[in-house]
Amino acid sequence: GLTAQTTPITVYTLKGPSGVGMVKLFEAPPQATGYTIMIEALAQADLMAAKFLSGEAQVGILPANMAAKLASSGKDISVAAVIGQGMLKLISADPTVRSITDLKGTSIEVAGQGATPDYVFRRILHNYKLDPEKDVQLGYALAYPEIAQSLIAGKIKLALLPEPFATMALAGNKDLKVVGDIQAEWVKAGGRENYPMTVLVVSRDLAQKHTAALKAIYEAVENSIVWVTGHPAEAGALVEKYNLGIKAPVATVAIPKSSYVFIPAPQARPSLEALFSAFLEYAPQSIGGKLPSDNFYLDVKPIHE
Amino acid sequence: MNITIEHLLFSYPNTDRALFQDFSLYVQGPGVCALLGPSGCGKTTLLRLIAGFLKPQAGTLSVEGPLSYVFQESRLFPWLSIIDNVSLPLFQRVSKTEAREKALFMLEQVGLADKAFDKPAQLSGGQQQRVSLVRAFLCPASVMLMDEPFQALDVPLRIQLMDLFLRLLQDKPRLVLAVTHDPREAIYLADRTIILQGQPLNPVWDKKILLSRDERCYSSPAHAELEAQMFAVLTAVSA
Amino acid sequence: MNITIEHLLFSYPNTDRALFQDFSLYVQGPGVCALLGPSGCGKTTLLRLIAGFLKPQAGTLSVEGPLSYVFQESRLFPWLSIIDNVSLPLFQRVSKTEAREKALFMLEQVGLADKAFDKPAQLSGGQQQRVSLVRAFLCPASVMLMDEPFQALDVPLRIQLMDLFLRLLQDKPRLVLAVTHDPREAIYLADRTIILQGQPLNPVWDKKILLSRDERCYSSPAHAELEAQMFAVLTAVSA
Amino acid sequence: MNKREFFWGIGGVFVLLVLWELGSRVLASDILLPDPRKTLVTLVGLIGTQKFMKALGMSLVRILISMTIAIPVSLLIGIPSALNWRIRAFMRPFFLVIAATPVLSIILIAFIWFGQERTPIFSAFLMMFPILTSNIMAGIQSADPKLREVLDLYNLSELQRLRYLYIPSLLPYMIAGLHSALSLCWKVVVAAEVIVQPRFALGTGMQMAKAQLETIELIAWTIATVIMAGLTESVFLAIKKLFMYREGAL
Amino acid sequence: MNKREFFWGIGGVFVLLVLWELGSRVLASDILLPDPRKTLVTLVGLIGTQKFMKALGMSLVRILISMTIAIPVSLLIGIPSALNWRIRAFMRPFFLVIAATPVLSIILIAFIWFGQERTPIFSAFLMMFPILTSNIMAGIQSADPKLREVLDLYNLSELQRLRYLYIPSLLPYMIAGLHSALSLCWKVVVAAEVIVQPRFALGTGMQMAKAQLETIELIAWTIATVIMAGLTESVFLAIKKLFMYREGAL
Ligand SMILES: Nc1ncnc2c1ncn2[C@@H]1O[C@H](COP(=O)(O)OP(=O)(O)OP(=O)(O)O)[C@@H](O)[C@H]1O
Ligand SMILES: Nc1ncnc2c1ncn2[C@@H]1O[C@H](COP(=O)(O)OP(=O)(O)OP(=O)(O)O)[C@@H](O)[C@H]1O
Ligand SMILES: [Mg+2]
Ligand SMILES: [Mg+2]
Repeated sequence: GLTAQTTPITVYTLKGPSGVGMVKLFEAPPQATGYTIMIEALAQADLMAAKFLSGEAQVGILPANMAAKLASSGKDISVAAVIGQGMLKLISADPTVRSITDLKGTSIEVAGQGATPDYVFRRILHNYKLDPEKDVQLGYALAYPEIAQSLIAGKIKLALLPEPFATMALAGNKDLKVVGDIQAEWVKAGGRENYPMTVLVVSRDLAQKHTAALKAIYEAVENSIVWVTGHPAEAGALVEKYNLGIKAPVATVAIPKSSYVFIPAPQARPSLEALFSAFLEYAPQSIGGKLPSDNFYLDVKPIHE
Repeated sequence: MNITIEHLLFSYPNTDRALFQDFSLYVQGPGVCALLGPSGCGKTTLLRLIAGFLKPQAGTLSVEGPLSYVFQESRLFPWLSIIDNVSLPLFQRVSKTEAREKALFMLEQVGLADKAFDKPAQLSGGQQQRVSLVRAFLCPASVMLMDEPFQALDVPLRIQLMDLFLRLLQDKPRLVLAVTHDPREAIYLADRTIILQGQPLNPVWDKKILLSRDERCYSSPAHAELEAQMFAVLTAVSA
Repeated sequence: MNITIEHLLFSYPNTDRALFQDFSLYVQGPGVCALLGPSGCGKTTLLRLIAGFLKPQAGTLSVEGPLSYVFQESRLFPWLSIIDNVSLPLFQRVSKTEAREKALFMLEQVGLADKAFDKPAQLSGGQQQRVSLVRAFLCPASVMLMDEPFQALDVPLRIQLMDLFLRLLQDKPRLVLAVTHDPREAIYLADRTIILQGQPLNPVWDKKILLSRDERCYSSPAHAELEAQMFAVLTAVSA
Repeated sequence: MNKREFFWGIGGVFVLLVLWELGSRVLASDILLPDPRKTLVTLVGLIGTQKFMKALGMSLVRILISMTIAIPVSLLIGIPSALNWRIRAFMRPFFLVIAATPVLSIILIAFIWFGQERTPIFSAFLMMFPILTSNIMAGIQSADPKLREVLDLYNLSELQRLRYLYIPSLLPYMIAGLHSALSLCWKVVVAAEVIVQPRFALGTGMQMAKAQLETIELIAWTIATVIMAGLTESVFLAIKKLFMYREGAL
Repeated sequence: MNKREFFWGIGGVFVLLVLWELGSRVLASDILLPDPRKTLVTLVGLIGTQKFMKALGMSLVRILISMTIAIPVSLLIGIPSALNWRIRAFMRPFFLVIAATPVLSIILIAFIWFGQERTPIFSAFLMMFPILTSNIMAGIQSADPKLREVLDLYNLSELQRLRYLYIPSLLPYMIAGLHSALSLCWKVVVAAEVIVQPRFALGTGMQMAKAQLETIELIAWTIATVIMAGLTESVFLAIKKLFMYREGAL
């Protein structure tokens, strides 16, 4: 007999904080006639990059710089929207450190050498005339959970942490204080508003040939993020249920402090370019050596009213 | 079924003097040729050269047909049962069952049928020696090299095995080159006896033994006389 | 300097019949006691029991004083030079230099001084046998166990070594228990000769040999007579 | 393992627990090194959960699969390499690449080719292969040349040489290699599971515990890993004993 | 390594390059697997830089230190364990913990205790120790019981037994263990360097390249690692040959 042929599409998200905004999709996958849309969480951003490169992934989320890098390597992908902004906090156990200027002569743990927080922080330091090679010492030895553990145990004094680890650390040790406001400092240092961290990426092939599916996914992601920010407790429960690597109570507390947004690509372009220019300054090859071209920013008009 | 050695030159690596220098020997089969000589003169080395385990530095060496070899040590495979050790040379030629049947028959002949499924480590020295004898017997070789094949055996058993050996040779003639230290063994078995002297190796005594079976008996006067002769030569060589 | 064995019971694990059953033996030193018997009757096992390598299942066994042992195989350490192999038993007692000096002296006596710094693999079978003899000689033991110590040697060398051995025993009396397959060796060396029968082990012939040195010579009529007697017993035991 | 051995083993475990207790007192922080009692309670609680049992089972399956792949492959490549200097020289660059290439460098390709369920298996293979081949090669080189001469003499085929000389010679080496590979295997599989996070895996559990700063839970997962390694090792030792017994070496 | 071996080795490298080229064509992505020519150009460029040479040197130093620690420690613990069943049973839990504990579980404690520079050494030790001890124990068990009887007979001391029997018996096993440990060591040290990122380290270079998805550079660093592993292995093989020659085994 005849069976209805549907095209399978998998939406890839990430475990950990980046994927929290999309958690509703696990509960209610996007629906589009003619398509079977599934959702899957990957462990790490570079595994996501590999999925895009091999062509297995048509739609997923990536750190902004990785998306730019993939595009510059010749992969036909575009950013559909920014879905997460950086929520870094400078945390100190040293009462003498009260502002960025006090950092001179200290050592600070910054996880992920060569990733967005590293360059954002370098640019802020630069704005205060602090040379990251001489005036301060940036340590990259530990991952976020270990930095938080060490802060709580009092083994390190200063660290730059994203959510939800910042919240966890602060909750674990009452002596820890937040120093300054990294997001505001970023704007002072030449950034545009809060800097984008995570972007929703789609392959141009999908955008052109499967508009209906893309529209469904695009709207589902937007709705999910709106819902998550509005319902931290319910969202937290879902995060734990779908094994995204954060426990419900932690997620519930961290969601309001994190910046889950949904900014369509055209509007997000200036802030993305501001971030990319920081990369161009410190590590041009990590975004492919130049600012992404126009078609890196998906024209969302056909799917977004 | 002949062994021809001409102008052989051989020395072990890193040694100064040649063990073999212009050494020639021709042995015609079938029959038993016994080799005697002082310890360390090069008898084992000669057998190993003939078997092709060592390469001469000069000279020619020709042997026909498949070889079998009774080594000076028993060289059994410690992880194989006695019967497998013994039937090893046959595995290439006949089926395993057939090889095992033949092996069991021969093991019976040397009084080891009850040890067939033991491992070599469970055997006494003389029993191991018998096993390695049987292994060489079983291989249908036309040339047989033997390095003190009857050592570690008591005299009655030794005579019994030599009789068995002679019977087998009658059934299927071969050329046998047997190293031995016991002149009586040589007299009992051999058609020809060579006494060698070392440094470099050369034959000092080379005689056909033309005694009858009865005369070869340990207790016969002809045996005693020949033994005394050989003993004199050996003592001279040894000094 | 005595060996006393009473009511010994022993069988190897996983075997059905006892090798030793109510076996008793008393050997008094100093002097040489030769043990003869068919292959596989349990001679080596007896020595291993005496040396304490095997534990009897019942019965008592007492030996005094330090032991030395010439094993049936030569048991040399393949990675040690000949001189180190030989001086090993002395390392516990004297300085290394002194041990090596003594070793070199003894190696000279058996004609192996030029092989002192070779490895065992570079020696012929008879040379390895001599090395293991020297190792046992060097150990200042009051009881010496020897398992076919002169095998793999040509007859003149064998006599020469037996003479050396007797000389050494005169200098320093010991109790020697020597397994051999050659009645002539027993006659040449021993003060007492025991012929054993197996299954279970028991002595069928136990005689003091009261010949003079000259009468012990291979060519003497007294020797020949005794040999014939022993041969008869051995043949009877073997059958 | 007999009773007396068990007794001494318990002694070892006890000393280990004391050292751990001391360590946790020195560090004086549950988040760095929780004390053993709390951890054991957590472990017992963990064992009851379905998530835990599934993770354990799947990781065990990965270990077993990686063994069933690594053993024949290393025999198939190691034996010819040991027997023939040409093959050995030719294979050397491959051995080096397999042994020395950090998994990290090829994790993307591994992930694409093997997916998240099989990448840990691949990574365990990369660790076991060099251990097994180097032991196989040493084992074959340990074959007694005197016995080799016997085989030469009787013209046995290559296969028969393997059966009668080389395999028995390499067995003790192979067993030593397997012994270390088996214990390390757990570590390596878990490390890869942490990176790619398969659905059910000890490594996934650990990574989750770690990301949530649940050090007690992390150590509980770790102890579970070590206990599993101990169990597989016991099975291995039992098989080895049985085998040795059958071969008459015991 | 003689000339003919070198020739066959080059053959192996060539086939490896061809496979790589094919792989990179199939994947058709410089980020997944860049093609060999571009990578070699990058490698040559990298070699000139000071950063690279320092990283290479420091990683090599870490390898050497971890060897100089692991070899004596595993001998000191492995030999008594092999000789005495009580010690063996007692040490078994320690062996298991060392072999099976994922580095991830203890990375923080290792970092606190050993610091950034020494954590990779510690982690290499955790991998080498089980390989070496299991080979040492197998080696000692391979000692000929007939020779043991000779030593028993002459009442040699424990130290003399070691010198004359056990050490020579375990040597071939130890060499096999060292061979695999040495190649794996590079992988493990680099993996730990990737995590803790010491100032000068091959792993730090790799991590930077990886964070930027600069696969060409990542693979160039990897090749440098493999080449270094090859060089250290060649030195090892040369020492082994010399040693065997002196011992008269060749
Ligand atoms: N490890 C063992 N396990 C089982 N049986 C053994 C073992 N060693 C020896 N035997 C058996 O015990 C018997 C006696 O062996 P032993 O070595 O004592 O004989 P022997 O008198 O020295 O013989 P030979 O003169 O041949 O050396 C033999 O039948 C042998 O098969
Ligand atoms: N692998 C070797 N390397 C160096 N020299 C060796 C080697 N094998 C044997 N020799 C020497 O060669 C000589 C002859 O040895 P061979 O084994 O042929 O003697 P043989 O006549 O069989 O003595 P025996 O009757 O004692 O067995 C001996 O002096 C021995 O030391
Ligand atoms: Mg010889
Ligand atoms: Mg015996």
